[in-house]
Amino acid sequence: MAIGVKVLRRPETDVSYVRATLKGMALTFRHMFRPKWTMQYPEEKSTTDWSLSPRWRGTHRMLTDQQGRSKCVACGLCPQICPANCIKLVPGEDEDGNRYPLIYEIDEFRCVFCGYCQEVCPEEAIHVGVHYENAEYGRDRFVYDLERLSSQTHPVSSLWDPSDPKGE
Amino acid sequence: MLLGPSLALSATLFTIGVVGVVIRRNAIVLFMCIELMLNAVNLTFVALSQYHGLSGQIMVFFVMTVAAAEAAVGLAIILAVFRHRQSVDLQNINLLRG
Amino acid sequence: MTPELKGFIVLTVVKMLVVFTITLVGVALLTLLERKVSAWMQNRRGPNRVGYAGLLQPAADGLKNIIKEETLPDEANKILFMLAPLLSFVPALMLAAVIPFAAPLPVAFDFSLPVLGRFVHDGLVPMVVADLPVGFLFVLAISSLGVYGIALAGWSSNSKYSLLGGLRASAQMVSYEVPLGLSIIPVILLSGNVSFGAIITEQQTGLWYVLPLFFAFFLFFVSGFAETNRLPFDMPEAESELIAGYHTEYSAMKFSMFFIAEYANIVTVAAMTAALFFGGWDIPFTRWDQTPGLPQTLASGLFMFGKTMSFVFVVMWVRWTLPRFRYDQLMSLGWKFMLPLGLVYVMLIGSAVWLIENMLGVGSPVTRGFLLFGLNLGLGYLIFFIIDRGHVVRGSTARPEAVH
Amino acid sequence: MTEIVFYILGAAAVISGIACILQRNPVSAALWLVAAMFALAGIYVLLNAQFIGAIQVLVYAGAIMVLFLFVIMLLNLGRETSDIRRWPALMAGAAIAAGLAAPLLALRLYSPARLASEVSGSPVFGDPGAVLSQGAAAQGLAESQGVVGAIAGPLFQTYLVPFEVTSVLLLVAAVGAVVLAKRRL
Repeated sequence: MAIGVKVLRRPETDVSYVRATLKGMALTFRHMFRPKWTMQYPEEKSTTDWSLSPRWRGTHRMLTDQQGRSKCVACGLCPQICPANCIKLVPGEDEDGNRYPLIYEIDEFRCVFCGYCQEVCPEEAIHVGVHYENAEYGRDRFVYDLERLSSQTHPVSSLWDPSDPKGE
Repeated sequence: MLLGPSLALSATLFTIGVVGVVIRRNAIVLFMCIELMLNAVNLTFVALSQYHGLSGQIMVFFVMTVAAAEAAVGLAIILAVFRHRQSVDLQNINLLRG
Repeated sequence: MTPELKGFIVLTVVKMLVVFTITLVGVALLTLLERKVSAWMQNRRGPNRVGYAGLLQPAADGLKNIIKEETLPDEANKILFMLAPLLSFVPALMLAAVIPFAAPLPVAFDFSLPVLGRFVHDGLVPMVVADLPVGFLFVLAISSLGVYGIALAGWSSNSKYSLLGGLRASAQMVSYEVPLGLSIIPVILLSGNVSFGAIITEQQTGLWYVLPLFFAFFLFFVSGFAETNRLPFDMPEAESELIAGYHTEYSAMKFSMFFIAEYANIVTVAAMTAALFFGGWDIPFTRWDQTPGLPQTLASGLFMFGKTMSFVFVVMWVRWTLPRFRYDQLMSLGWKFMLPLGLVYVMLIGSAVWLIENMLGVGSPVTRGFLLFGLNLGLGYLIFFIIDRGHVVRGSTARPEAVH
Repeated sequence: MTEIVFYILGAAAVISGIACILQRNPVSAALWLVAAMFALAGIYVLLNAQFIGAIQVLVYAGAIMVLFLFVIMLLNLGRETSDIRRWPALMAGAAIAAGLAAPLLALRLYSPARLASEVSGSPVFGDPGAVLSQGAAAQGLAESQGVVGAIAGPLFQTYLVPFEVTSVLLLVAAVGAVVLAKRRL
């Protein structure tokens, strides 16, 4: 889509500087009494005007099935597609021949939050989350292991708008 | 009131100014030494104006005006010379030599 | 030392303590006020976490600045680099000493201390630290020294941004001192005296000078912006072009010294505007404040504070409204508009005062004030409706001549 | 009291003056000169010339020296080798200093009484107030009209023509400076 740029010729000689200044000052003065937009973050996290988009991509979450086991089948697609190479997956196999992850770790510092892992996952196990409060006291706490990923409870991203999946 | 000491101080400052003009080569510092001499003269005027009426102070007023004019023109000359020579050192400024 | 002299010294010391404490605490609170005002004008709330409504924010900032690391550039001229913040800080505080801040207070005491001896004072105490006979000539002289701090900071840092900031600052402040001085001359013409006390007394009996001398006020206030390096004239800092101009290389307490100096200068300019053009500590529409007494002193001090603070607010309001001038616009505004306006205004007021006194024979300062106010209305129409169009500040599309 | 302050300021002026001519760096020299001018302004105040003191700070320290500083910064001088001349000039300087200072310093013996006797031509040291009445008159004027008013009277009446000539001089200087400093007109 071409961007139309509207070029405005500024008037040069017939414009009054002082009155324009006074108008501007009146405008800023009126703004002093407008309602404030500031969200007082730790106390109020979202308002009706402001909430996270359902397509927001935050820290990951691993979904679990009814028995509380993770849905992951250790297929290896997510470490394969990950552009930041932040997923560490060691697959294991139980006596029935079902694959499951022995180790599943995501280094959230390396992650670029592209959401490819969620998109590529055949079991819809790994998801990026709608979540932004990630503060920790140490760097090592940012390597999320399987247990941590499974115990996250925040909503997961829809990645795209379901009513418009091709983004048109 | 303090006539003698003022005149002596004025003499000292004037001498310092003259010595500065003799021993420095930097044109800007030379101008500053001239300002110092003018200041010394001003001090004489002020000291004597206590006994001879306010004319002395008015003379100081004129001296300051002349000093301001002199500084403006002198510095403009220095700027012009600097553009030619890339230096304000009097050794390198011999444009006027025949 | 006589007991009277000792009494005078005691009073002066008390006044100094009061003035400088108020100034420094006020400056600290002004940094908070500036952030609050900017926030309000941008529909935000501003700092409100430290203390009640953010009142302790300046203390937190100060503490942070004290414990931060002092950086010292390798190639800097060390002595001048250290000296420069002081040189900008001291004149700003010195100015606070000569502005009267309240009605004179009658004080009488007579007491003795063990070692120091007897202290006596009886009579009116002018509420100003130093009641100088040369009045605001002192203010002009000291305010012209503020440029040293900035210019030296720029030069001694040995950084190109600092040097450019310092150069701009010295050119700008020297240029705007001329309209500043010219704007004060009409005030001297009307009051016939240069001391602040006389000027305020004159305004109490007549009109506030803002009416008869509106354009002097205008010139003074605009030049005051330029002298304090505030937006729209903050060319020396110009963070979008020069990083931070003259204080690029400064950190920690030395940096905040520049800030304190800037805010102290704002307070001084605001207080001087109030004193010269808005009657100082005069309480309008009453003669009650002209009889000395403690309540009068307190009330008039409160009024002076209110007037000063409203001008401080205007300074901040302008800062968060107007964009920065381009450098050639700044210089042409100073030399091609404000300087001629100041000269013409001095001549106009001088001839008008002479005409009013000698031809019309009007002696009352109120009538004279209203006559001059009429003159200002005419001049205002000429300036704001005719000359203003494209001549005061060159439009943004008009390019400056190519710099050779 | 006044004397003590005078001698402190005088010493400050002399030290600053010497430092000014010996500093290698032009910026330091300019700053020392500013210090000297400040000391002189203080001395003017002590000598009952408050107006001149204020003007001294305003014009010299506030305008002229800023101009100097501005030019030094503009040319970016100050980080170069010493420009103090070699020994022949130093010797000449010392000789001039000695030759000039000796007669001039004799002025320190001046007192109001001696000045009065020289002005009146009588060999007896009389009462200076009787001969030099103008000084006392000026003091009275300063008290009745204010420090500035006392100077304004003679400046705009007796010295009106020199005053106007000075304004023309300033105009000429301004035009000359612009012509010299501008590369192309």
